Amino acid sequence: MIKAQHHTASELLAILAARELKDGQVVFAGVGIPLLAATLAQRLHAPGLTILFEGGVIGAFIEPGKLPPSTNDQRCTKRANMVLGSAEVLLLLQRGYVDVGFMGGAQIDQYGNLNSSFIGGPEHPSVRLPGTGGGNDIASLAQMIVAMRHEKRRFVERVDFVTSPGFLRGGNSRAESGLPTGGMMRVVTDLALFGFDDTSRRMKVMALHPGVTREQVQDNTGFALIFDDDTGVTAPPTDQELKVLRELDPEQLYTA
Amino acid sequence: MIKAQHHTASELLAILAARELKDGQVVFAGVGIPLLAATLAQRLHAPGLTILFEGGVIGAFIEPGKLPPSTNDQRCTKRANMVLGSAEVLLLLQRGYVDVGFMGGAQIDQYGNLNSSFIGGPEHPSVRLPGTGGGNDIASLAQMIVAMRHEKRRFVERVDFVTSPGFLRGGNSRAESGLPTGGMMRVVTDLALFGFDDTSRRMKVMALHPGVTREQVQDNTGFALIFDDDTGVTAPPTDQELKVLRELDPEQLYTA
Amino acid sequence: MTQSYLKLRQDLQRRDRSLREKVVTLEEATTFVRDGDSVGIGGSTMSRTPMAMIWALIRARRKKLSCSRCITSSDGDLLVGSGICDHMTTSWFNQGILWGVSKVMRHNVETGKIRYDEWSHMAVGMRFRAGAMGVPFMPIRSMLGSDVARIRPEAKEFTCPFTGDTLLLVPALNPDVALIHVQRCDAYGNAQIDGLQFMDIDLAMAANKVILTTERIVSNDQIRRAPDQTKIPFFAVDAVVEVPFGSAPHECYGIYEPMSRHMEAYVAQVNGDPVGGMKDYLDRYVYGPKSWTEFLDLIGVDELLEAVNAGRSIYND
Amino acid sequence: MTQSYLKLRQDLQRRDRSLREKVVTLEEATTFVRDGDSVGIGGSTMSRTPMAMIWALIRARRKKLSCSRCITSSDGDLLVGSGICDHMTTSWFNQGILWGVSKVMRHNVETGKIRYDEWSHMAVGMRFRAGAMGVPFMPIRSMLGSDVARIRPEAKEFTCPFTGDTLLLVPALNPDVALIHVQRCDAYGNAQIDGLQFMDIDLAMAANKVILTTERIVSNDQIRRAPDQTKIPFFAVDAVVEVPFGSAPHECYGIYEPMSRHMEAYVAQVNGDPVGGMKDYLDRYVYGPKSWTEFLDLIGVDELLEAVNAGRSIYND
Repeated sequence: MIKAQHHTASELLAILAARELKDGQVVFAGVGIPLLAATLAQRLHAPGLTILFEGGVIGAFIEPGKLPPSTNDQRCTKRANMVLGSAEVLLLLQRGYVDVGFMGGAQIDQYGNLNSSFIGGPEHPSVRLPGTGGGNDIASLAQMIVAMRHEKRRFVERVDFVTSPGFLRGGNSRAESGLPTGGMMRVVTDLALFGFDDTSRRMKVMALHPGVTREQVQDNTGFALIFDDDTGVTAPPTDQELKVLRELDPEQLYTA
Repeated sequence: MIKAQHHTASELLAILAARELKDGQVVFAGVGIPLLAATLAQRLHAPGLTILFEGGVIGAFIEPGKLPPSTNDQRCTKRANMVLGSAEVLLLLQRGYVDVGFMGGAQIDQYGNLNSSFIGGPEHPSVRLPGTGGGNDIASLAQMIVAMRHEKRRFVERVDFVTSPGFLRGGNSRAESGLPTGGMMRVVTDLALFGFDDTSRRMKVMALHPGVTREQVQDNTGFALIFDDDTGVTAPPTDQELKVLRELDPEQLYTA
Repeated sequence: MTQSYLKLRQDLQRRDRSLREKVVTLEEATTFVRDGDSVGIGGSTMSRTPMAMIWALIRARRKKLSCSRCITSSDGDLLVGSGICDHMTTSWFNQGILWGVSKVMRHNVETGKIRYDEWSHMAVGMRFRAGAMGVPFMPIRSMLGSDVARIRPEAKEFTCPFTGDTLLLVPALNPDVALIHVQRCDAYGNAQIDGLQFMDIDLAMAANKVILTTERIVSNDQIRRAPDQTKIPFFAVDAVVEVPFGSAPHECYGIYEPMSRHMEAYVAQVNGDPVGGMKDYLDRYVYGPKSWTEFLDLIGVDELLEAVNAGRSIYND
Repeated sequence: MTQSYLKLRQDLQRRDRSLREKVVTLEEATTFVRDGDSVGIGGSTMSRTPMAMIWALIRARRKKLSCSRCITSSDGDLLVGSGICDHMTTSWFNQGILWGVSKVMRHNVETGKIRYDEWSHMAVGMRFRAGAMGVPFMPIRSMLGSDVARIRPEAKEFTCPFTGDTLLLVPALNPDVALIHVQRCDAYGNAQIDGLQFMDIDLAMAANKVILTTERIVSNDQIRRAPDQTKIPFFAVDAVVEVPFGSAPHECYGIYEPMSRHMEAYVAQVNGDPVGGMKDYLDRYVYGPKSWTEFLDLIGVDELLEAVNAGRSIYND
């Protein structure tokens, strides 16, 4: 297991998620770890990565130490190529201009469905969460990368409420519901890197982080995981990755 | 009859049409006589008239002697309050922001339907005319004023092709076709001023121009006209109206 | 929920759309909103929120407002915490990203005091857009298959007659009144918006009435010099109020960033006690001051200047 | 006529949407258009028409193009008169308002040489908009009851499930390639458009490929200083060509007005003889010159300067 004193779990998440982004891609990034990871990727290996924000921004370059408090603030537009209406930027997803959607999540299930609306279901919620924002639109219309903390209460067999669709009930149920494109591609946690089985669409482990065991991941997950035959091991964060990340977020706004 | 040496038929049309516009209205004006008449009204009795052009213009003030060659040219935007997309300006009609649509026509029938597409019908046209432009949209969605030369071949019982809908087949046929708003309000020609019967929706004579007889109007019309019981007589163009009109169009671009 | 087209057209025909001055005070502007109205709110999250207008409506003790906004922040807390709004239509309702879940939202929704109708962000936008375009719905390709759609029977699944695709038709949203804050406009209501526009243009065109608050009123001559910069036309606007810092403590693009010390103190206070803390906040910052300027005094000049300095920095090279 | 959503998405995924320089010559740009393509044309009537690109496509002797434009002027004459286009989708097809009916249009349509599909102006706009939004149709309230709709079975009457209203659903139009002329853009294709925008933004987002011609290429830095002035994003653009006077003899907002002497001579020539007159015009002005600049020489510096003087006057007080 990666030594905790070297970096926080959020730093690990941000760095491993950043590696999933390729140069030249168009990525629709949510606030927090996604925004940070996309900006990190841009400064490390993907200088031509185009970042879109929900507030209506195409191709911004976030300034180190000036992370925006949401994706709807003026800081998101710094040195952008284009600022446009919020509906317009979301419609880019629908038209197909976006390669990857990238967001966090409160609760995820074995088919990659995300819940950010209700703990306990909509009729008698024990907690009313903020809701979907653009999450449902992004998850409905793009290939998805999700970054989240790995806890058993967050990795559940069936989410209480499908706010942002993954593969719904697995198999072809996503396409049959009217979502013929997109779907969950990767989930990055502080324990492992996940993909989804091509047929059943259930979550599978692609690589474990250094020092993490299969049992440890399974014990922290509320459903039976599939393990790839050739499950790999992720490379730990490099000094360079940590250095740039900490320049971007010196106050640990998103990486505490 | 108004003495021809005093003004051209087009000048008469422009002046009488201008009188139909009221201060404070929002008018969607086509090029030619409508544009000229709306600008004339603005300079005479309706300084607060807001003129919209199809090219995407709200509240312009056309400069004397600089009439635009179409409603899609930059001259239409001179001192405008807003310049916007063409679809957006047409959608203002659909939303209901416009009081009056104002255009010319090649052929009109007893129900106020206009043809600017085909002489001889679409299968084997003897003449292919330019087509609807925004005419169909304006006539479908707003109360209409039409200004045109009064000739028997233009005033026909049934137009060869309904490009811009008037009252279609009369009665409630317009609303029943999915056009519950708008409709023909006034037709201004060089012979008379017309309205439409509230029930049958057939064209009726509201006022004759000075010196014009009922017979003369009927003889120049290809269908039986209704005459109001109290058919009036229009006031001839005033010196002031002619003077301002000629300042606006000194080269007689639209008033030859 | 979708209004009749004839009713919408009649309401619009009755509005005085002539080119006329319509400058009023913040207090006078509150009379344009009636109890029970549906109110569309411009801006998004902590940006260009019409906070001064919301502040004035709370002071005017409006009742049973049904509010809609694409993404709702502490404006939503104040609307429901003050009791003037009992129904929120939005895609996200929280104070911000950084402070966990709003206890004011939770308290009011979980105890059934208010109704919170959740739609996807794009769906909210397409509902305003349908309203702006004068059509009863827009087709979209999101929300399908999710529980967000399942609990919104107001949206209808539909098989496309051209392609056979499954689409969702979302109903038009035409608020009775829209509250929009802009950087500048003229006395007639021709408005310019710098930077992020969010859904404000569609919202303005969809609403049956628009109250504009503006950092600054400029001359109509200035507007006419660059008519392609006008984003909202005068005839869609019913009242214009000049309110410097009209989005405080939120941001106004290019002019000021959020006032973070005030926001943090606010969040600590209301999340500590969503009823008592909110009451104290309203007493001190909303009911207490004699004017919006006095409210700004309570924020303090140092924090305003800091926000202005950060706000202008977006134009630095 | 409505393309499959999966096909549209796949076509778009295959495009290189990275931030890269894409400046080519006018001649190179013609290779982005293939025989048989559907071609969307920006601007309207005599404004911001991509004339240089059309001129180059005629010289490159493309075949069987199916063109669409909101309002078609002498660009349409040249496209059909040269034989490179056999199908025009538009709301209005003429040389302009002042010169009667185009004999070139009449000759080609009335003899069945080309197909002219007429839609209302708003319908053309809503077809591009549906294409831009990634949905298969838009609902509209015009064309209903008219013969324009009767001879367009491609549009479908529809009863609204929310209101019972009769609406017309017009199918999305996603051209294979769009030709758009702008005042300025950067080498990546981030484009600014001054003044009248017409339907160019929807057209750009709807098309599967975009060729931008521009009066001037500016730096990406200049674009980034005012990102809210970018009207077309770089990733929607596939080729950028710098062509001063690229709309001649039509106008380009704020830069030049139409070159009326050239237009009048053109109209007299082709309306006198829509076949022979057109052939002579093409020989002299399209096939004859070695370059676009040589074509501008034939218009003459005096007429260019006059057009520029008038063009700039829109910014006079």
